[in-house]
Amino acid sequence: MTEAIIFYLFSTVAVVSALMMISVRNPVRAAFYLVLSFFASAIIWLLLQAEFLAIVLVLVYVGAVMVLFLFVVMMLDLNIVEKESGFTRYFPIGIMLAAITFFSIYYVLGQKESGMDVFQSQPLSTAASHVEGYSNTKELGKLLYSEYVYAFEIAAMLLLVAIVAAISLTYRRRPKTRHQNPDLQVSARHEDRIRIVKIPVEERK
Amino acid sequence: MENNLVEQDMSIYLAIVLAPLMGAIIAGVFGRYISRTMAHQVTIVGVAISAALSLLVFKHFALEDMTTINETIYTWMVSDGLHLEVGFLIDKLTAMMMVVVTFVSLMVHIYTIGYMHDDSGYKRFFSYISLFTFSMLMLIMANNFVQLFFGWEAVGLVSYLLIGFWYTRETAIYANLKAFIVNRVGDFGFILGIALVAMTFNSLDYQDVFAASTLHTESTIALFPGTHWSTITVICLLLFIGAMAKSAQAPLHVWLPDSMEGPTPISALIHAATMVTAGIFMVARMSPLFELSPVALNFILLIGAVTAFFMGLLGIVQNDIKRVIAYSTLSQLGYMTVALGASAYAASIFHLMTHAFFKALLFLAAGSVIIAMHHEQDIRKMGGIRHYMPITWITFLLGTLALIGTPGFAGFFSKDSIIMAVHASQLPGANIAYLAILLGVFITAFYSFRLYFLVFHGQPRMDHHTKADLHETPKVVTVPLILLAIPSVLIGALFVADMVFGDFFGAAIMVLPEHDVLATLAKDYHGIIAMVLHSFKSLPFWLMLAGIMSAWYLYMVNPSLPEKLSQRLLIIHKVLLNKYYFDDINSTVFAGGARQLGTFLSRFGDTQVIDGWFVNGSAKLVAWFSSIIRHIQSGYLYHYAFAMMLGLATLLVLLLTTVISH
Amino acid sequence: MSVTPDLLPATAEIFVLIMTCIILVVDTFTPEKYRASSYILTQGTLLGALLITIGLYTEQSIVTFHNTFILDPLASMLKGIIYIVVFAVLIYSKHFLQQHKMFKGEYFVLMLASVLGMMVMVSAYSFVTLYLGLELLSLSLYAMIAMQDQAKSAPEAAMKYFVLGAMASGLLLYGMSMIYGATGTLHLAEIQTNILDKFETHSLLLSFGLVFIIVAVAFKLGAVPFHMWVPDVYHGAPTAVTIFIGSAPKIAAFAMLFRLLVDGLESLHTSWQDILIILAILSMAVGNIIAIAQTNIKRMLAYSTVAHVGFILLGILSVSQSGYSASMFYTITYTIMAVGGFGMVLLLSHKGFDAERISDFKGLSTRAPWFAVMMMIFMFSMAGVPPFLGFWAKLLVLKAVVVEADMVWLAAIAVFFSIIGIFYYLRIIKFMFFDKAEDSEHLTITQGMAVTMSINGVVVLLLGLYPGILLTYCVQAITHVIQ
Amino acid sequence: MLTLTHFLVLAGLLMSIGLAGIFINRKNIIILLMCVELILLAVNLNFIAFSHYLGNVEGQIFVFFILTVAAAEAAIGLAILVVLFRRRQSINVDELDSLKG
Repeated sequence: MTEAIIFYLFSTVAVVSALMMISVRNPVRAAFYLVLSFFASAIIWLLLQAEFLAIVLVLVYVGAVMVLFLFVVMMLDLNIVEKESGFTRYFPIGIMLAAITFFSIYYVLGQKESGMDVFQSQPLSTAASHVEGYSNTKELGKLLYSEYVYAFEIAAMLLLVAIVAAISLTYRRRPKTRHQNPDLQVSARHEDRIRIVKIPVEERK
Repeated sequence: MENNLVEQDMSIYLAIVLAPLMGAIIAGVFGRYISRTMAHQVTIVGVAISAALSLLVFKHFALEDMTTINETIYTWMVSDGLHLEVGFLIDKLTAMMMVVVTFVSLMVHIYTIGYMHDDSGYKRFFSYISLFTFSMLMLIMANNFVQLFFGWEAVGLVSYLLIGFWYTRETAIYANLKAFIVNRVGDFGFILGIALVAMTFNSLDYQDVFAASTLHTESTIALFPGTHWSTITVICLLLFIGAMAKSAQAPLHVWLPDSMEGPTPISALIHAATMVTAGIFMVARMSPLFELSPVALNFILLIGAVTAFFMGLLGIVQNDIKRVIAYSTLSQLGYMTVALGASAYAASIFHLMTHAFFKALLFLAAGSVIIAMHHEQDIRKMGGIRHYMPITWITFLLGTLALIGTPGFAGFFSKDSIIMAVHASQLPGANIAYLAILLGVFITAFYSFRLYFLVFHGQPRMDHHTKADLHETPKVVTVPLILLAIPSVLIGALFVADMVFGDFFGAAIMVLPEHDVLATLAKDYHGIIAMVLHSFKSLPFWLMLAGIMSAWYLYMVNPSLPEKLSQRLLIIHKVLLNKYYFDDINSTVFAGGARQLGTFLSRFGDTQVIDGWFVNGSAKLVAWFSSIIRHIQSGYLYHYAFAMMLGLATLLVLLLTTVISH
Repeated sequence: MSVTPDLLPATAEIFVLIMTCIILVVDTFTPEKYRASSYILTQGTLLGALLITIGLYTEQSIVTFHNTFILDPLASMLKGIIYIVVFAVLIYSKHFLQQHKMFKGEYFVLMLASVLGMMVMVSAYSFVTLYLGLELLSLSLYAMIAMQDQAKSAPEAAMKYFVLGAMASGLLLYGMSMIYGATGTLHLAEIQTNILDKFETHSLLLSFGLVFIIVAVAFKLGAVPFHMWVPDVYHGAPTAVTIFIGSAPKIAAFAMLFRLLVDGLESLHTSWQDILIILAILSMAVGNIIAIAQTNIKRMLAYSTVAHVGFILLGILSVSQSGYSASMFYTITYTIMAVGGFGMVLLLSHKGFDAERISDFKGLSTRAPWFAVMMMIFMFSMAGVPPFLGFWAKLLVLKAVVVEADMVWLAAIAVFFSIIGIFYYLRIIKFMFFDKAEDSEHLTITQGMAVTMSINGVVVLLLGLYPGILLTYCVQAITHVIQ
Repeated sequence: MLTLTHFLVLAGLLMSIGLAGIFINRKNIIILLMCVELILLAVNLNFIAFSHYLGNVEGQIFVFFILTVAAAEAAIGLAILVVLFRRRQSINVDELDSLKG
C-alpha cells in the first residue's frame, strides 16, 4: 500500500514536471523541471531496488549533466521572447500523434497474449527477493568488471571522445587576450626582468 | 579430330569478335599517338578480318551444312546454379547475321573515310563504329540471355554516343537524350523479361530455356495477387517491349527519326542496317518461346502493321532527305515485325537481310548527295542531281527499286513473301495487317519515288555556289555504293528459294506446324522466274506501280500541283469546283489526303501525343513532381522529427491492426 | 566461469584504441608544421588494423567477452572494407582539410574513434556493445560535422543530426528494452534461442519492440520516412566529412541491420518483412524522385543514397541467404561507388571554392578527361547500367526478391524507380561531356588523390567485369552466419 | 498492488512526452536536448523495471551504460549548441532552416 502511494505520488510528479518542461519557454525553468522529474524517477527506481543507479542518477544527472545544461544556458545569454507561442502551428496534431504512440504502448502492455502475462500477477515486493547482505552496487560492480569489461572500455572511449570533441568544438584561441606562459615565466632570469641602464650624468648647464 | 575442329572454330569466332574490338581500342585509347590514316587503317583491317572470317563461317554453314555450335568460352560468375557466361551459339541464323553486320560495317568504314574527312572527331568516330561492330557481334552470337543483354545495352550505348557525336548541336543532344529515354522504357520490359526467364527456367542459357519451354506452357504467374497470366506470354510480351524500343516500333519509334542528327554513316550502319534489326533478330532467335504464345504473336502482328502503315505515311511529308529514308526504315521494320507475328520468321529475317543492304545503300547514297551539297539535307533545295553525280544516281535508283519491291530486285522477294505469308496467316488480326501492308506498298513506292524525283530529276533548285561546285564524290564513297548495289539487286533472287521456302534455317528457328504459313506458301513456289511472273498479276505490283505513277505525276509532270493541293485541300469544295483537277481526282485526292493525314499524324500524333505527352511529358511530369515534393524537406527540425514520429506511429498502428484482426 | 576473457579476437579493436590515444598524445606535442605526422599515423593505424584483421581471419565464429563480441567471416570482411574505405576517404579529404583548417589531431582522433565504433558495431553480439558502438560512431560524427570553422551550415547540420540521432537512439533503446523484457537477455544468440523456446505463438511484445528497433536502424541507414537528416547533413557538413558519413557508416549500419534482424530476430521475420517492404518502396520512390530536382551534388548524392538504401532493404526482406548476401554485396559496392563520387566533389574543389553545384561538373571532360571518365564510371555504376558494378548489385537483389520472396510486383516497382533514377545520373554525364565549362580555374589534383581515384575507378570497373570475386566472399560470410 | 505494467506505462508516458517535446517545440534547441534526456530516462525506467521483475541484473548494467552515453551525449550536444550560437547568435529552432529542399 505504501509502495502504491509512493509510486503514484512520484510518478505524478515526474509526469507533470516533464509536461512543464516541454511547455515552458524559459530554458532555465525547463532545466529545473527536468531535474524535478529526475528526482521523482530516482525514487521510483529505488522502489524497484535499483539503489545504485538511483544514486547515480541523482549524482551524475542532477549533479553534473543538468548543471552543465544550466551553465550553457547562462553562458549563451539568451533573450527569451515571452509573448510568442513557443509551439508549432500543428501543435494539436503533434499531441495527437504522441497520444497515438502512447496508447499503442498502453494497448500492447495491457494485452493478455502480448507476452506480458508472465509478469502480470507478480507483485512488486516478491518479484526479486534477495538474500540477506545482498548489495546492488556490489552485484553491478562484479558484472561490470567481468562480463562487461569490453563494453566498459568502449564506454571509457566514449567519454574520451566527448572530452576531445567538446574541447575542440568550443575552444577558441582569442588572439587579443593576454595569457600567461608558465614556460617562459619559469625560465625567466633576473637579467630579463631588470635592465640596469647607466645613464651618464649630465651637467646642468 | 572432332574436338580439334571445334577448337579451331572457336578461335575463328573469337577472332571475328575481337578484331573490331582491337581496332576500336587502338583507335580510341591510343588515338592521340596514331595518325588519322593509321586510325582508319587499323579499324578497317579489323572489320575486314571479321567480315572475311564471317564469310568463311557462312560458307561452312550454307554450303557444307555444318552442325550448330554452342560453346561457352568463359564463365563470368555462378550464383545459385544460374550461370552468367560468355559463349557463342553459331547456327545458320547467326552466320547470316554475321555476314550482314560485318559486310555493311566494312562498307560503312570505308565510306566514312570520305564522309568524315574534315571532321575533328575522325579517330573517335572510327573507334566508335568498330566498337559498335564488336557489340553487335556479341549480341547476335550470344548463347545466353546475359550476353544478349550486354550486347543489347552496348549497341545502345554506342548508338547514343554516335547520335550525340556532333554534341555541339543542341538538337543532337536532345535527340540523344530522347533515344536514351525511349530505350530505357524498352529495357525496362526487356530486363523484366529476362528476369522472368531466369525465374521460370532457372537458367539463362538459350539451349536450356528452349528445351524446357514446352514444359511451361501451362504455368501461370500472378502479376497482381489473384490474377493468372500465362508465364510464357508475359515473358514474350516483356521481351517484345524491349524489341519495340530497339527496333523502333510504334509507339516507341520516336527516337529513330531524331537519331538522324548523327552522321550519315551511322544512320546507315546503326539506324538502318544493323542495330534496329536487333529486335527482329531477337524475336526470331526466341522463336521457340514466341511460338508458344499466340497472344504475343498477335500483339506483334498488330504493332508491326500499325508501324508499317502509319510510319510510311509520315515519310510522305518529310523534306529532309535522311528523314524520308528514316521513316521508310520504320515502315520496313514494321514489315519485318508483321512477318514475325505471322510466324514467318524466315521471311522476316530474309527481309532484314535484303533491307540491310538496300537501306544501307540508300543512306550512303543520300550521304553522298549530302556531301556534294555541302551538308544541305533539304530535298526542296535539290533537283536534277543525276547529271552531276551519275554513280550516286544509278545506285540510289537501284536501291529505291529494291526498296519498293520491283519484281526481280532483292526487296521484291522478301517483301512479297511477307505479304503472302500474312495473307495466309490464320491469326485473328491477320486481315487488318494484310490490308495495312498492302496499302503500305503503295505508300512506299510513292514516297520513295517522290524523294528520288525531287533529288535527282527536275530543275536544280540549289543556289549557284553549290551548283557550280557540284560533282561526283570520291572513290571511297562511290565504291561502297557500288559494292552495296550488287547485293541489293541480286541477293533476293539468290537466296529466296533456300531461306524462305527451303529449310535453310533448320533448327535455328522453330515454327509450330499449325503456324507454319511459309510451308503452305512453299507448295506454290515454283522457282524465281515463276514468282516474278506471277507478281505481275498480283495486287502489290499494281499498287507499287500506282505509287510510282502518282509520284511521277505529282512531282515531275505537274510539280506545282502538290503545293496547290496542300493549300486547297483545306477547303475541299474549292478543289471539287476546280475542273482542271477533276480528271486527276482519283489519284490526287488519295495522295493529297494521305499527305494531309501524314502531316496531321506528324504534327499531332507524333509530335504532340507521343513526343509531347509521353516522352517529354513524363520527363517533365517527374521533374515537376520532384520539384514539388522536395518541399517536404522543409529544413525545420520539428518537421523532420514529426515525419519520424508519423512513420513510427503508422508502423505501430499497422502492427496492432494486423494483430487485432488475427 | 573464467574471469579473464580471450583478448585475441579483439586485437584489432585494441590496436585502434591504443593508437587513437597515442595519436592524441603525439599530436599535442607536435609543432604545427609537423602536423602531417598525425595523418600518417592515422593511415598507418588503418593499415595495421587491416593486417591484424586479415591475420585473425578464421572460418569459425569466435565469441568472446562473455558473449558480447563475435569474430566471424562477416565481421572480418566488413571491418576490412571499412579500413580500406576510410583509408581512401582520408586521402581524398587531406587537401580539403588543409585548406579548411581542419587538418588537426582532434579530427583524426575522432575519425579513428568512429572507425572503432563501427568495428564494435560490426562485431557486436549483444545489445550493449551494439548500442555503445553505435553511439561511439555517432558522437564522433556529430563532432566532426561541427568542426569546420566559418561555415554557416555545418553547425546547423550537426545540430539536426544530433537531435534526430539522439531521438532515434532513444527509440532503439526503447525497442531493445521491450525485447529484453520479453526474452530476459541482452545477448543476440540467447535472444534467438529464447524466442524459439519461450514463444510458440506470435508475441506482441516482441513485435512491438521490433518496430522501434527497425525505426532506429532505418534512421541510421536513411530509409524513408526516417531519412530527413540525410540530405541536410550531407549538404551542410564539410565535404571531407560528407564523404566519410556517406561511405563507411553504411557498412556498419548494414551490419547492425543484419545482426539485429537476422542474427537476433530472424524468427520474427513475418513481422519485419512487411515493414521493410513499406520502407523500401518509399525509399526508392522518394530518393529517386527528389534527387531529380537537386542542384547541389552533395544533396543529389544524398537522395541517391536514400534510393540505394531501398535496394539494400530489398535484399534483406527477401529473407533468404541469397538475399542477405545480395544485400551485403550491394552495401559494399555502393560504398565503393559513393566514395568515388564524393571524392570527385573533393577533387574539383579548390581554395575558396567547393564544387558543390552539379553545374560545376560542366565541361569536366575537357578540363580533366581522365577524371571525367572515372566519374562516368561511378555514375553509370550507381545508375545500374550494365555491365557496371551497380548493375550486378541491383540484379542480385532483384533476383532474390523475385526468386526467394516471390514478389514480382516489388521487383517491378524497384526497376521502375531505378529507371527514373537513371535520369539524374545521366544529367551529370551530360554536363561533363556535352556542356561548356563554367569554371576555368586550373585543377590542383594531388598525386595521392589522382592515384586513389584511378584505383577506385578501376576497382569499380573490374568488379563490374568480375563481380564473382566479391560475391563469393559475401555468400561465404553470410552462409557462415546463417548456419 | 503494483505490477510491471504500472512502471512500463509510466515509462511510456515519459517517452511520449519526450518525443512530443521534440516536435512541438519551435523556439529553443536547448529544450530539445532536454527532451532527449527525458527519452533516455524513460528507457532507463523500462530497463530497470524489467530487470527487477525478471530478477536479472543485466538490465541495470545496460542502464549504467546508457547513463554514461547520455552524459557524453549531453556534453557534445551542448558543445554543438555553443558553436551554433556563436555562428548565428540564436538557438531558435525556427531559424535553423538554411538547409532544405
